[in-house]
Amino acid sequence: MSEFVTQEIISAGMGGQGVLKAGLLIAETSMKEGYNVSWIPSYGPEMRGGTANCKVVVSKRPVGSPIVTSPNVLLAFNRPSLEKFEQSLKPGGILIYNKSLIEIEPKRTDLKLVPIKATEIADELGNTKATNMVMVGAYVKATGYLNPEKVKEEIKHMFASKPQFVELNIKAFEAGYEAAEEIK
Amino acid sequence: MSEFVTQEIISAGMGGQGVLKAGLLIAETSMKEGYNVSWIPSYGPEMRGGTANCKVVVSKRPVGSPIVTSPNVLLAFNRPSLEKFEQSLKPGGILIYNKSLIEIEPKRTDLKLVPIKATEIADELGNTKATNMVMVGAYVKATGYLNPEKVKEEIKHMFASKPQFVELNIKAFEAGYEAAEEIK
Amino acid sequence: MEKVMMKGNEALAEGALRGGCQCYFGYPITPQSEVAEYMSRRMPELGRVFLQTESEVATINYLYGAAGAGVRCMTTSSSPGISLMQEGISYLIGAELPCLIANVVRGGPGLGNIQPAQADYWQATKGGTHGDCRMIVLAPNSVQEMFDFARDAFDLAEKYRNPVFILADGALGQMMEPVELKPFLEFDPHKNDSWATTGAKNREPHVITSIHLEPEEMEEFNRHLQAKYLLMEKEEVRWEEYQTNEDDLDILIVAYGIASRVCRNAVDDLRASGIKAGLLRPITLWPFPKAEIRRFADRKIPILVVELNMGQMLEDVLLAVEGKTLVDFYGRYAGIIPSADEVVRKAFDTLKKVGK
Amino acid sequence: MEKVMMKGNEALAEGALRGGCQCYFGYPITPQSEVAEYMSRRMPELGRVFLQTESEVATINYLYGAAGAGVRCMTTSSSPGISLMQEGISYLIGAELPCLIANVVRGGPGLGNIQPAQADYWQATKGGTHGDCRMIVLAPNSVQEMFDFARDAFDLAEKYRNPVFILADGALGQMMEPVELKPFLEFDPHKNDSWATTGAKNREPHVITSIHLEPEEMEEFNRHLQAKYLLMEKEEVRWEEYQTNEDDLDILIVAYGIASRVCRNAVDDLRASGIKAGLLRPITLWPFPKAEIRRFADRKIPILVVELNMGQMLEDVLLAVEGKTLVDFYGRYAGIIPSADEVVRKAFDTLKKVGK
Amino acid sequence: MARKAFVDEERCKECGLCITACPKSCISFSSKLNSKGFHPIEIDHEKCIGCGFCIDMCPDTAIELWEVAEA
Amino acid sequence: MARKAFVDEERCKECGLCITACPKSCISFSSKLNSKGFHPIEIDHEKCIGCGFCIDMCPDTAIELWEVAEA
Amino acid sequence: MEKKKLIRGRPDALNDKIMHYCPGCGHGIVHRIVAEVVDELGIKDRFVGIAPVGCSVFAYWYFNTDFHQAAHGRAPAVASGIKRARPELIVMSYQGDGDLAAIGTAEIVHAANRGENITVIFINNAIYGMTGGQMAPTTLIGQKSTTTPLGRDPRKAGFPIKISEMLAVLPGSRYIERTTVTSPKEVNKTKKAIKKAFELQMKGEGFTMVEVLSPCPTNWRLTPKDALKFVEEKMVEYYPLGVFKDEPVFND
Amino acid sequence: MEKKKLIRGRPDALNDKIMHYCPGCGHGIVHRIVAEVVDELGIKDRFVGIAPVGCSVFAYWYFNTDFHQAAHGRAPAVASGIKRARPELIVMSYQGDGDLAAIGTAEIVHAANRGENITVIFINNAIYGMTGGQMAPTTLIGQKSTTTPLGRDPRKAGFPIKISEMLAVLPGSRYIERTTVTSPKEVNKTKKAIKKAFELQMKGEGFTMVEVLSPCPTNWRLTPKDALKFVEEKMVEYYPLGVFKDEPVFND
Ligand SMILES: Cc1ncc(C[n+]2csc(CCOP(=O)(O)OP(=O)(O)O)c2C)c(N)n1
Ligand SMILES: Cc1ncc(C[n+]2csc(CCOP(=O)(O)OP(=O)(O)O)c2C)c(N)n1
Ligand code: SF4
Ligand code: SF4
Ligand code: SF4
Ligand code: SF4
Ligand code: SF4
Ligand code: SF4
Ligand SMILES: [Mg+2]
Ligand SMILES: [Mg+2]
Repeated sequence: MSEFVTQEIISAGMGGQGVLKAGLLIAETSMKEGYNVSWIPSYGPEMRGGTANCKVVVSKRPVGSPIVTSPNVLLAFNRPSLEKFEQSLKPGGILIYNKSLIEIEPKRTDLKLVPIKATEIADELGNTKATNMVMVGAYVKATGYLNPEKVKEEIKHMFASKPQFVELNIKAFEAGYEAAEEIK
Repeated sequence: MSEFVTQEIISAGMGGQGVLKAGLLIAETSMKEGYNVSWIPSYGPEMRGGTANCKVVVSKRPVGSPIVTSPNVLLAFNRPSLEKFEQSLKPGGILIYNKSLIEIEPKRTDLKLVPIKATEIADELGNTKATNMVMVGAYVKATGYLNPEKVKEEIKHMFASKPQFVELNIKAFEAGYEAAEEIK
Repeated sequence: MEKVMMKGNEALAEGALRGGCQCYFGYPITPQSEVAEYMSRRMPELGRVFLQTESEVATINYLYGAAGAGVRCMTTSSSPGISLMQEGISYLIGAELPCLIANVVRGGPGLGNIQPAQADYWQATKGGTHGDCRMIVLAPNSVQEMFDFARDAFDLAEKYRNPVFILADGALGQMMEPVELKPFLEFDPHKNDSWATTGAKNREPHVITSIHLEPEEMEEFNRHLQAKYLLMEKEEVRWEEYQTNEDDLDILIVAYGIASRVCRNAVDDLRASGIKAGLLRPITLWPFPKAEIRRFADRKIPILVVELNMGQMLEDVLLAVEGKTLVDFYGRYAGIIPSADEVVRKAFDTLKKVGK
Repeated sequence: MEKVMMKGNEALAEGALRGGCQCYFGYPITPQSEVAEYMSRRMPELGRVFLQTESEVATINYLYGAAGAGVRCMTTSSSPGISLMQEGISYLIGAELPCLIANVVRGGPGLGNIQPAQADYWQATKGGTHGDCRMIVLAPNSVQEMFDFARDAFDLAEKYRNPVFILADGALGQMMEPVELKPFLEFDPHKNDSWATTGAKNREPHVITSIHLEPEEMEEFNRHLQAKYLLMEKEEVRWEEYQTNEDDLDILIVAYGIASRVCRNAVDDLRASGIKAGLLRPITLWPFPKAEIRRFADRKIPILVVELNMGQMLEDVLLAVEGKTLVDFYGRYAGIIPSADEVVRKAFDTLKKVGK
Repeated sequence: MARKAFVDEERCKECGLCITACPKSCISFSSKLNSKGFHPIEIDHEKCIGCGFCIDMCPDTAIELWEVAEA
Repeated sequence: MARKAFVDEERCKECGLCITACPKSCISFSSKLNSKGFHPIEIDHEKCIGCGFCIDMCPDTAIELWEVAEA
Repeated sequence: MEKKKLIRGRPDALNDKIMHYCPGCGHGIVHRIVAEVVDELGIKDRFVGIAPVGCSVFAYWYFNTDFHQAAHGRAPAVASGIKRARPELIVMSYQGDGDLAAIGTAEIVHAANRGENITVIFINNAIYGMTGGQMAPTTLIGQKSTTTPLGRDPRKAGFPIKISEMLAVLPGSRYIERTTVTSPKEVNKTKKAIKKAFELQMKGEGFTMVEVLSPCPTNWRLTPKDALKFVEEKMVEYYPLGVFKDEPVFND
Repeated sequence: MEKKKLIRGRPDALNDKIMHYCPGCGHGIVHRIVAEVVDELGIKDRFVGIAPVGCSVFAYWYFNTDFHQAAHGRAPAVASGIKRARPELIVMSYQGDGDLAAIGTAEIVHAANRGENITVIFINNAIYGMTGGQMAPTTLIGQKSTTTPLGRDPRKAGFPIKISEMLAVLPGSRYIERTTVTSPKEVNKTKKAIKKAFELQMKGEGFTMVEVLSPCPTNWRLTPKDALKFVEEKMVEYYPLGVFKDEPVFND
């Protein structure tokens, strides 16, 4: 595992892509692992355009503002999200982006890039809806501070009321984990 | 004329007896004579009982509070007014009361009394409504600081839009002036 | 000019008329209903608009519409009614609309009573509504000033594109005093055409709004408001002093509105008994004459604040004084105006505290 | 106890439930609609009352009725909605009715925006409504405190027969954080029977009212309220300190709510760069921890106040400090939360002003 | 036994609504003054039939209906 | 001369209300994506009779009716 | 004449304080009617009245029941708050026409529309009594008031509003009747209506309201007798008496 | 195909900004209709629209006319304020159902009752759109929303309110019609109604309102197509279309 740095994450995409849940899964697992965490969604008429995002902070010290304006990690689920948030990433930040829906290349050259064909991978597993788990898998691999087994446990919790989806989501998570590179 | 002292007057009676106008006439004349004056009516649901009163201040210095709680002059037009305000008069204060409607005697012994059969006098002049002018006449005589001629001028102004009442009211004023004693 | 006896509420109304008020909107409430009653007669005479509305919540929004259309307009109410206008006041400030609002304060809290009080000071000067809102708050202390301030309010409001607030009280509203009725004001009725909703004829559309969804934009707008507020603080502070010309004043009384009149007499009475007393009367409660009070604090002159409340302007005095001198307080609540005697007694008390 | 991730708005709702809230009345408004949405599910489950009302003006009066009937009840809203409740809040205080009101503040003025802000501080702590009105104002800074304060609010409200006010902000309402859900509170449901409108069975009628026409009576009642306020000031001040245990602190930051969290990190960062910084967080904004701040002023420690407004709590700090030390201010407006870095930079600025 | 209306003079405010309602015209204002300064009504018990219409109209619950011993 | 409907692809939000309204079933979603991420409609100009019903229904004024030079 | 037995006196639900209303005011009559109904239904000990802002602000001075004074216009919200908190109580919202038909329009409409199980006694005296005779929403066309010195002109000040007719349209209103108090006969109709309203509330049937056309001699500047005539001749003409709604609301 | 001449495009009264409304939202349709009417009547340069609080809060982003954004529910008061100040303007109050039928009830009732010479466009989508789908006063019985998670139960949450029917009772309302936008035919009826309303305002005839039953696919959680079906099948059943009032108000 690499040295932990405070995670200030933006997870962004279209409504329905599960961007909020992706963020929440990261936050919940991190909480259980003893980190201080916060999660906050975009809210209000921001949603009208069909876009959604959430901000997650994972930190060893108490979380200050939950609102992230300069993330060090961006999970971009689609092209408008990449375009909207790329510039706000901290220099050296991690950009995890859904190659399946984003045909363009990131403009910034000072970022650590984690392209991942999240939608395609999810599709292959049989359900586009699991795209977000693929993205989380990539996140966990890239950042390296979370034990993937703990994330899977958390997925079980999260889908406790819909057990039929547990396996799919765990598989998606694993696939994302596999497909991505750890950032050093 | 006696030495002027700041006049803090309550004029009180039934709605319709002209208590507000009595106070206003004193205030207006005093203003024209160069005094600082204020006038304030009772207002709001206080009126419901059919009673009305106003407070007038006439002073050589600027008027502070227009609200008089301890008057040095009370014009009591009827018995409830006498009963309500007698106790609040300053020791040595002047109590001008309408003998026609007040059969009881004032309780206080430290006051200067000016009983006047105001309603009867007005009736004799042909109009009960002029009771208030009789009371003002008594006031002007009792306090001695106003020139009665100026008051009559002011009455002319006051009834400018109803000239038919001017004479009656002047007569009532004069009768009140005659009937009362100057306080020394 | 000749003076006439007039009620404070009526003087306020006549002053506003003569200041160019084109629309009056209001809802009855004691002790200020005479304003509406007076307007219901006078406005139609002048071919202007009088409308009795369905409520105070609605009233402030009629005002919002008329002010947005660029005409001089006003409303008046009393404490509970003004509380109901708070959302609307924030909108007026947020949309930068000039207009006149007057509160003829009565006793609270709740339905309270209908007698004079000063317990809405904070509401008017700071925290009445949401957001960082400021208005010039004028506090008349005579029927003459009810007339004068109402007449002047619109120019002031248009200068800053911000509502102007008159904070009076039941006594000032109900009492009659001699007033000199100054003539109708001259002003440019097209002054607001550059932004008002007059119809987009041969120009870009005008929009009156207070919403700025983007935080950056909203912050920017707030900075713009703050700049206006700072300008008002610089340019609009008004106050009056009485018997303060001595260097070694024994005591300074600070009071506004109806209380300041009693205190003026108290100053005379104190001087009659050998105390060098002075009075400072804030006329604008916001912006507050902070520097002026500070002058006395710097000279270590003890200060007695007199209000018809539990001590609201008191805090502004304390903020001005910054601990540099003793500040004492005398308050009567909810309908009671102290006598000059009471104030004198209290002043002796205060003097004792500083060992005089 | 296990912690769960929960939204601030939901934690507030669940906390209130567990504090015995029997009736919730509310009207949707961002960023607090989740409170109502949560209550619309949970209250019927528990056989309690959820009612979406026609407006905020009405809401506060539903509350007034239910509180008068002696049951634990609450409402929540956000800035413009709270402004509409001001008349009703004065009535609740004037009739001495316990209940809970929460404001999840958004940016203003006017319609403003829906992001976190702290510009309703004055409205909550001083001047929101007419009359001399005071409420205990609790300022949570975490989702846990949203839960805790809501749960405790009713006991506090009933102790004084006065509304309790929670002043949060859009970020606290919308964010999720781990929360420990404490159990349902035990309390005496008949505690209010001695004055509430429960039906005059075998007793004299109870009357809930706030009108006292006679000024003497009204003043007397205000003195009674003032005595309560003084007691609250004595007993209910709450605050929290962080890294303040050194005698020779270089700087004290004062901040509440969401801003205090950023400032806590700033304190850490300042200490990392060798500055002995500390944080004082007022938890009750009224009564304000005046004496506690004064302690630092007496030691001449410079103070930096950080708020999401133009400087409102700032005045309470200045009142506490009475000129005894430098007080500096950093504010962001209407939806913007500063970063810890910004605060650190500003703190260095402040230190420069005192020559450090 | 008969029923008759009786007035509580202190409560009467001289509004006269009872007078308009009385089918027997047995109510009139007296020349007395009560402590509030009103002339209370008086009822002619000879004519009163105890119908209670006056009570229906009285805004001040100043009238009661009693069973009385026949004269 | 004939009248035909034309879509402004950038304005189209893929709601499909025009499709329900078209009497000639000449509207369908294209496989393109506009910059907002929507699949704009495409109009079969062969079938279009220029009735304008699609315009009536379009919430986004994405359709215009033009007189065109006959093919 | 020797009094033997009291046949009819002041109802139990009223105490013996002398009311502050003006001579000949309708409020006094309606207070007594309500109190008689409360007595007859035996609900004094589970009754809560809401006093509005208006001349009847002090209604609680006179009733031997619990009372809650409400902010101007908000009585239906206060009443609903109480009813929701304690459904076992019988709740009356007593309101004037300024209170109910102007500032309180939203609250009365929504209480009615919700079928809130409360009873409203609506005193329509076509004027703002307490504040000294300003125009009410119900002031008749041409009627003078202190804010319509030349008489109400609908072009400027709108029309007299017909509240009962309006609320009757709403699905939640259970029973709405307009009555008056101009004669013993009308008083008794009013009483019947009020009794029916409370009975329906006791059965949980929804929103009930009785609008009473009521004299305000003081602000109409008429004698009490002439004030009754004004009601009979002018008000009833514009505001017809009768039942505007009497239909079950809930089918559950 | 070569474009020769524009027969019908975006009306002049609309600018070319892309609206922020969700796909298939009725607001967009009605905006266009209003703009077309404004064009046809040639009143663009003396028109003022009032934008409410609701999804259409930013209506002014799209119109080439003056606009005034109003506080939630108060648009009729703002509109009246403008109209009284400048009677020569043509004033439209554009409002949602939360805005008009909940918080703004008093203001709409009194504008109608006064015969205020303004036109109200009332977008009834049976939901609070902007705030994320809470119950509106117009939400149908059984309809789910975020504050009626089990569907609206009138016993607790009251009945869907019929505003047009209610306002039609008031003497000041000049013209009130309910329409919808579910098909080109209905769209054109809506347009005719709106045009008539403005024409009446231009003649000074009093209060006019067109209530438009309008889809909110997002908060109904339906596709735009199914949302239209919901309007046609469910809403129209409870809220019948048609003219509820068309009568002269003033006889002077
Ligand atoms: C918010 C608010 N606005 C206005 C008032 C002033 N006010 C008191 S009573 C009243 C009107 C009373 O008229 P109505 O409801 O018809 O009752 P009535 O006195 O005629 O019985 C008004 C406007 C108030 N107390 N509170
Ligand atoms: C005083 C106030 N209360 C509440 C809100 C929050 N709010 C914004 S829009 C809205 C409801 C909008 O619903 P509707 O009027 O039906 O319009 P739609 O969005 O459905 O078009 C509410 C409650 C507010 N901005 N101001
Ligand atoms: S009881 Fe009947 S008859 Fe007797 S006084 Fe009364 S109204 Fe007249
Ligand atoms: S109705 Fe009552 S108050 Fe009026 S005159 Fe008759 S007894 Fe007296
Ligand atoms: S103009 Fe008519 S036929 Fe052509 S696409 Fe549109 S609806 Fe279809
Ligand atoms: S109606 Fe308009 S926005 Fe919708 S699909 Fe058709 S062209 Fe696109
Ligand atoms: S003012 Fe009118 S309503 Fe009020 S008490 Fe007097 S008569 Fe009755
Ligand atoms: S939420 Fe509903 S009303 Fe609002 S823009 Fe979207 S579809 Fe339209
Ligand atoms: Mg009335
Ligand atoms: Mg809606």
